[in-house]
Amino acid sequence: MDKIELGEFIKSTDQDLEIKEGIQFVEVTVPPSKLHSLAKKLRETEQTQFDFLVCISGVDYGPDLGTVYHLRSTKFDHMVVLKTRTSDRQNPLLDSVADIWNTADFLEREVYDLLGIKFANHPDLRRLFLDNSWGFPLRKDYVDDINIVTK
Amino acid sequence: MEEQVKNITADEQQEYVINMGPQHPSTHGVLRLVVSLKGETVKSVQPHIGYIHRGIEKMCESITYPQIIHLTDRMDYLSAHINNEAVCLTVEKALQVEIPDRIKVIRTLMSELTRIQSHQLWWASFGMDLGGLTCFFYGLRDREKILDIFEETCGGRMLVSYNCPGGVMYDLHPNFQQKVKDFIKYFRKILPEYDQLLTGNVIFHERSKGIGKLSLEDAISYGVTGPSGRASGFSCDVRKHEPYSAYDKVQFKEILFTEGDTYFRYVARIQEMWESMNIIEQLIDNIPEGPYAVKMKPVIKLPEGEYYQRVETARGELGVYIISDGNKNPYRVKFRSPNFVNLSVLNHISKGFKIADLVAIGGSLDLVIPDIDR
Amino acid sequence: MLLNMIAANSSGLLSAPWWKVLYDFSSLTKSIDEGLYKALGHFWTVVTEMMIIGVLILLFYAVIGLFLVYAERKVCAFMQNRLGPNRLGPFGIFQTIADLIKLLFVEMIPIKNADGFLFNLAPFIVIIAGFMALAAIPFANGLHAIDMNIGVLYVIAVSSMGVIGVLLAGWSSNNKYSLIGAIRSGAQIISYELSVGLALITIVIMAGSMQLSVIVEAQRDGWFIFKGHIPAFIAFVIFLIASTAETNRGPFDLAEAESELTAGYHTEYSGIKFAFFFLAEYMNMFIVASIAATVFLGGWMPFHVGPWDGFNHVMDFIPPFVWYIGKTFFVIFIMMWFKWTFPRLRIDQLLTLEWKYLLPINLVNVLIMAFIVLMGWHF
Amino acid sequence: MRSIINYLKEIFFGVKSLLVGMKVTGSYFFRPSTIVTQKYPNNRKDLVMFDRFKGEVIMPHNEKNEHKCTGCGICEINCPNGSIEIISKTITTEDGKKKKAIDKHIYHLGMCTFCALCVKTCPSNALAFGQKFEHAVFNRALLTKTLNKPGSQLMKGVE
Repeated sequence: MDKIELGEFIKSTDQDLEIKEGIQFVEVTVPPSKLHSLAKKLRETEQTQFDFLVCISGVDYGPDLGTVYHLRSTKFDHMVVLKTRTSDRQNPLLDSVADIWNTADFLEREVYDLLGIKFANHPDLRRLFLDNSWGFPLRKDYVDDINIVTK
Repeated sequence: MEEQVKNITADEQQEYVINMGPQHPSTHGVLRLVVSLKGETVKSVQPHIGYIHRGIEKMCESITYPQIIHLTDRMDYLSAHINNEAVCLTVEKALQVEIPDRIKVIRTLMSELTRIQSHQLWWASFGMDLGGLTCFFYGLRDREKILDIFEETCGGRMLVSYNCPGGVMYDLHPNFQQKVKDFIKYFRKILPEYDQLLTGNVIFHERSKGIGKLSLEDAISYGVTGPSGRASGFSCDVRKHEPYSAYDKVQFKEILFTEGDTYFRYVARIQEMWESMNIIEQLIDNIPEGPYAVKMKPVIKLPEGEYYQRVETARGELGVYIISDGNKNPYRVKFRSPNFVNLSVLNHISKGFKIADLVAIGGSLDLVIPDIDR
Repeated sequence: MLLNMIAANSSGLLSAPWWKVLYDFSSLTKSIDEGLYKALGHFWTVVTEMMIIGVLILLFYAVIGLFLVYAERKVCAFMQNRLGPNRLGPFGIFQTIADLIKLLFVEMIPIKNADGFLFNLAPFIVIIAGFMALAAIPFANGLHAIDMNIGVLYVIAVSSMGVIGVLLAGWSSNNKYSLIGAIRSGAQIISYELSVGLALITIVIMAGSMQLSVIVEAQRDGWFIFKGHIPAFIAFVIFLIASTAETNRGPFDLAEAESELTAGYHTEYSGIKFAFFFLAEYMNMFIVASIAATVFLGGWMPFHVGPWDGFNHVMDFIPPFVWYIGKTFFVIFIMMWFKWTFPRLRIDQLLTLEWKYLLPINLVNVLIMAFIVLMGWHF
Repeated sequence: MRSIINYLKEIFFGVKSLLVGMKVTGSYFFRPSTIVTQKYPNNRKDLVMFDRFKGEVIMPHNEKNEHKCTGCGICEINCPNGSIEIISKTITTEDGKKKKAIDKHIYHLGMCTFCALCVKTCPSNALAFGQKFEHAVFNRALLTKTLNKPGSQLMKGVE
């Protein structure tokens, strides 16, 4: 399926989704509550079969925190980008997709470590690179006077 | 505290927990594996990483695009050139710069040389993991010849920093073509020796066949790419699926196996060296004339948007995801590093094998720790 | 007393030509023995002789150990396209002496919660096992500390004592890697002991004696490896493999297994105690190589071909000690070649190799050899 | 019977593969001419680095002790690690104009990652890469270098 077809197909499954044709991929913005069900649907539907989760990137959008999922189908060679964001900076909570793709286990731990986004139903959510006492360095409001030197 | 002690089951009490690393000869860096053993059989492996986490993604947010390139060298230092190329391709894609053929061919040649030298070092250290110390020296001896070629053209041996947005830093050195040809001639003669020393060896067969089997479903689900994934039959070669640089102009075959054990991960890499040499031979005589770099603006600003570029490093699929807000610094850079994802499968495939097999499996996944930590 | 015993064994050579007398150490040892006897009496003679032999063996041990470390480094370097040690002295020959001096001055790190007594005892057990085995080896005609009539048995028994030291070292270090290494080593040495013994028995059947000097003497008209047809050759190969395993070397260095267990049982040792383990490894290699040379390749006996008298005469001109050292180093070189070529086995494969391959072949081999000897088919 | 033949076959091919491996190492052992070791400190004299080798950043001076650095500070901006600091001063030229010139071009070798951006972007080609690669010192302060030589001046004709 090419970009337009894919966008229309995803649109047809759920009218509420915000779908944008990006420069490279179809970008689907989902509310956090629908993330897990949409991901499962994309993985299991015959026409899409997104069986390869390429990467999860956590992004600090300023007021919001969000994650970006790059999905790829090894059968059809098409890609889709899922985006979700939450405005709760104190206790951001998203649904884990680790039960759909095993690789999400580590990728979500990385996002949790660097941005502090918690994932519900994650099998083993621990810090990965940093200490428990460390802040969340990829947030834009992260301050570290000792380790970050700015000219 | 007392309750915790009570909760430990009889099975857990018999577990013998050892720390492999951060300083351990077979982890090739500062990877720490907490291994639970029962006798010598591995029960579970928990990787603990972050010993050289430098925050490259955070650093990228405060520097300009040309400056990012020298940081990518230091992620996967064995495929430094391919990492550079990934960032450059992303920037060029965002700016919609048309890249002349000469640059594409130079980049492809350099990438393939990088791939060969990375696999040589992997072969060397994999042999050493299995106890064959001689492999280590043969691998390094041959790698030195490629590093000399790099040094002559790029000025650096390992961390080349040869790419820049819009092309490469310097033109090819006049000796480059001849030296590469000499190397290919030499290495075509030497590579069968690798097979004689290790591939055909009965001890090596015993140590690697059937060890750490990874099925195709698991390979896709865990996102294991590169030669490790292709040994399981996961067709994930970005050079084939989404050709960049000059890969659409050359003929090569994607090495695919179905068994997915340590032996076939090994064979996949050896075969890739042959394929890389084929690619180089197709290109080395037809380097087109032209400029070695496109003139770029002094300050590169990416238009607002999101850009994703995938390239095939020696270890798998590297993804560069740049979110730009129109400034000279990126808003967010994310590197999808192949090693980080490949590491996640270690626990799954090494369960039930011996501790010596864990070393072999870890070696066959070809982990580079700075790329895991970033 | 001791020396006298040796002299008695080789007294049949008195009518031999001059070079044989010259190369025969028995007359020398006999005269020393008699001189001491006259001067000191029985008790003090034995004490003095024991001390002389002890000092000689100690010196020999140190020299051979140092030389073997150097040789190993050079051999592996050449196999790996390197130069090896090349700075200290011509071709770097003083490198190992410098290393030894460094090891002597290295701080000995005390290990917390280690069993101090056993921890300190272990390297000595390993070293003493090597010393004791050295006593029974015939270096040349008459150069023999003690010539027991059960020499082969004694050597097998004593050389396997080193494993106690290894086990103690692994246990007392209070280190998980060391313990795994020690347990591996125990399993390995106990299994391979069997193959070493059976391979030697194959030759004992042929020689009809367990006394090492008699075994050497029996190879006067040809070495056993040639005299014994194929079974002797198979026994030699098995002995090589098994003894490599027994010395924890080469593809069988699971007890140390650098890439798996950092340094195995001697992970926690430093300084001179580490040097003891290090030297003991090379000494054990020397001992098994010299047993292989003595039993299969004729020990100090020159290369003789039955009826060719002229050829045999020429061979006799080369001193027996040179023959012995040459053969030993040939075997050592093969063992080094193994080590620097092959990847390491896994512990279960190691035991499979012993119990599924070496042991059955060995038993059949002993049977064939007995049959050949009974039929008188050997040369 | 077949199992015995297989057993013997296994042994035969196993031993054969081991001998093939030993042939490789053995052949190198008896060919010392293939040795690749360089006796490094002894061959310093004839050890020539490639001309593009990135040893350290230098500022070439001509025989009149003149350099090309105008003190524009582009290298300082482009350096990703802050390993270049430029201290400029104001001088009066012969025709009475006040002009900005370089006082000290400070280069921290210990922080340099040899990305070549300073050399590449310098508008007057004042910087280059030196071939020296033996940078070990006992004091970290020695790694901070002043690239312009004392008393040096801007080369004529370079703006």
